[in-house]
Amino acid sequence: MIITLKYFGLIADLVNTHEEQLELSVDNCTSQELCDTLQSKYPGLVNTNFAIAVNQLIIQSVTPISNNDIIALLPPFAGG
Amino acid sequence: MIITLKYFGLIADLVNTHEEQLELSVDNCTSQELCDTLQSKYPGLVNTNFAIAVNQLIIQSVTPISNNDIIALLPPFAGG
Amino acid sequence: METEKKIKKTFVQGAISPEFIGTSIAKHQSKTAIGAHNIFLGQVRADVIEGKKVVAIKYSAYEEMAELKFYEIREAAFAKYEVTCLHIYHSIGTVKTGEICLFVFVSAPKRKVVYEALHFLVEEIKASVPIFGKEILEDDSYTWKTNS
Amino acid sequence: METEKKIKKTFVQGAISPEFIGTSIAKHQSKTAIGAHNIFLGQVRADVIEGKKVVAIKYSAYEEMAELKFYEIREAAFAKYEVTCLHIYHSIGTVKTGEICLFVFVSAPKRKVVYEALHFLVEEIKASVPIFGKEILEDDSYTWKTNS
Repeated sequence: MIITLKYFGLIADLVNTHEEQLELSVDNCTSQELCDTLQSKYPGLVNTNFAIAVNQLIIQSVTPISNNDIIALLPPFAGG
Repeated sequence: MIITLKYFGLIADLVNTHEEQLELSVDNCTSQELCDTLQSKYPGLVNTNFAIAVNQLIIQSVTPISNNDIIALLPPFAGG
Repeated sequence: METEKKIKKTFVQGAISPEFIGTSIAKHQSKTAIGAHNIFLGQVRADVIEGKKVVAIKYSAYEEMAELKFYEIREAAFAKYEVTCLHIYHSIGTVKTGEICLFVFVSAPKRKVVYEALHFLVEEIKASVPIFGKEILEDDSYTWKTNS
Repeated sequence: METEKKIKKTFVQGAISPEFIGTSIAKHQSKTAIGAHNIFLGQVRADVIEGKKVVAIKYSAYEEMAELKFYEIREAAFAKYEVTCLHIYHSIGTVKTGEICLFVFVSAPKRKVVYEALHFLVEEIKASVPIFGKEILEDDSYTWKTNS
């Protein structure tokens, strides 16, 4: 499957990009598995606090990820 | 003694003036006695709700009135 | 922290214009310790009273006592809340429906205190300042407004 | 009661000017059912971080998600509170210290509800809209701001 990853703020600094496509050799996975994959790829994410949005909805627990999903890694908000 | 009376809003309508001097044949009196005097003079005040300020302070209970005091009859406030 | 406590006249003749409010906001841009502003505006409503529409309110006041009260309320707010500055303007004279008659402006480094201070100020102004409002109706008759 | 629920863009490029706020207030003078307005303004503070002064915040956002969140927050406020209208504007891009980055504007016939609705809106915006702030320091280094 192919998913789109979006990175913002501090997270974009850590991974050094704002967006990328990721091709995974599985048909689906969980948000937890995706996180593990990303933390292997970007060690800077390991001790960093971020929320995950799947298709613009923030997930509160482990969530299935499917082909074409858009996953955003969101550092703490600073609006206002 | 001589006192100054100030009337505002609805009260000024009822007594048909904004200010007057009142000469009383006593050297001092209470706010209650003054109210009785004013209600005799202006029957419209009898069933009307107002606060009394003596020298710009609203009185909460019966208060002595002396020569040269400024007494204001204040209908309900409508600021804002 | 910079504070502003000088006694200022609160009453302004007639309506408070949106431009005046904009200018007042602009004046705070040099105060860079401020992080939050909270503004309350009172606007004259076209209420219908016994079938007749309100077209304006003519405000009068026991002015000396009202300015004293405004001063006391301002001082009480500065004592109670850590605000950088606060401003109160109230109309005297005629304000038409849709126009602004009260402008209360509170500023502080952080937002929590501005909500509380603004609420305090507006409620105190309504409850304790001797201001009177003659609601002018469309047929030129009038009634006396009272705060609820 | 007249309500305004159309989806509007919330983000504005750069600082929100005091003139824009004044104009926004002026537009409400034709809405004569309104008796009370409450406005919150966020202003960029010149905080000192590790000895260096903040000179600006550069705001970025997950814009599609943020506009959706703003829409949801607006709808929630209309459902919860009897307000006549409400408006939210937030800066994107660079806002210098002393300039305004957030403008929330609530109007209703009576005042009680405007305090509550404004407080709800501001807290929701701070907590749930994916906006990020890069605090630019005087030596051109930066830190990432987080809401408290």
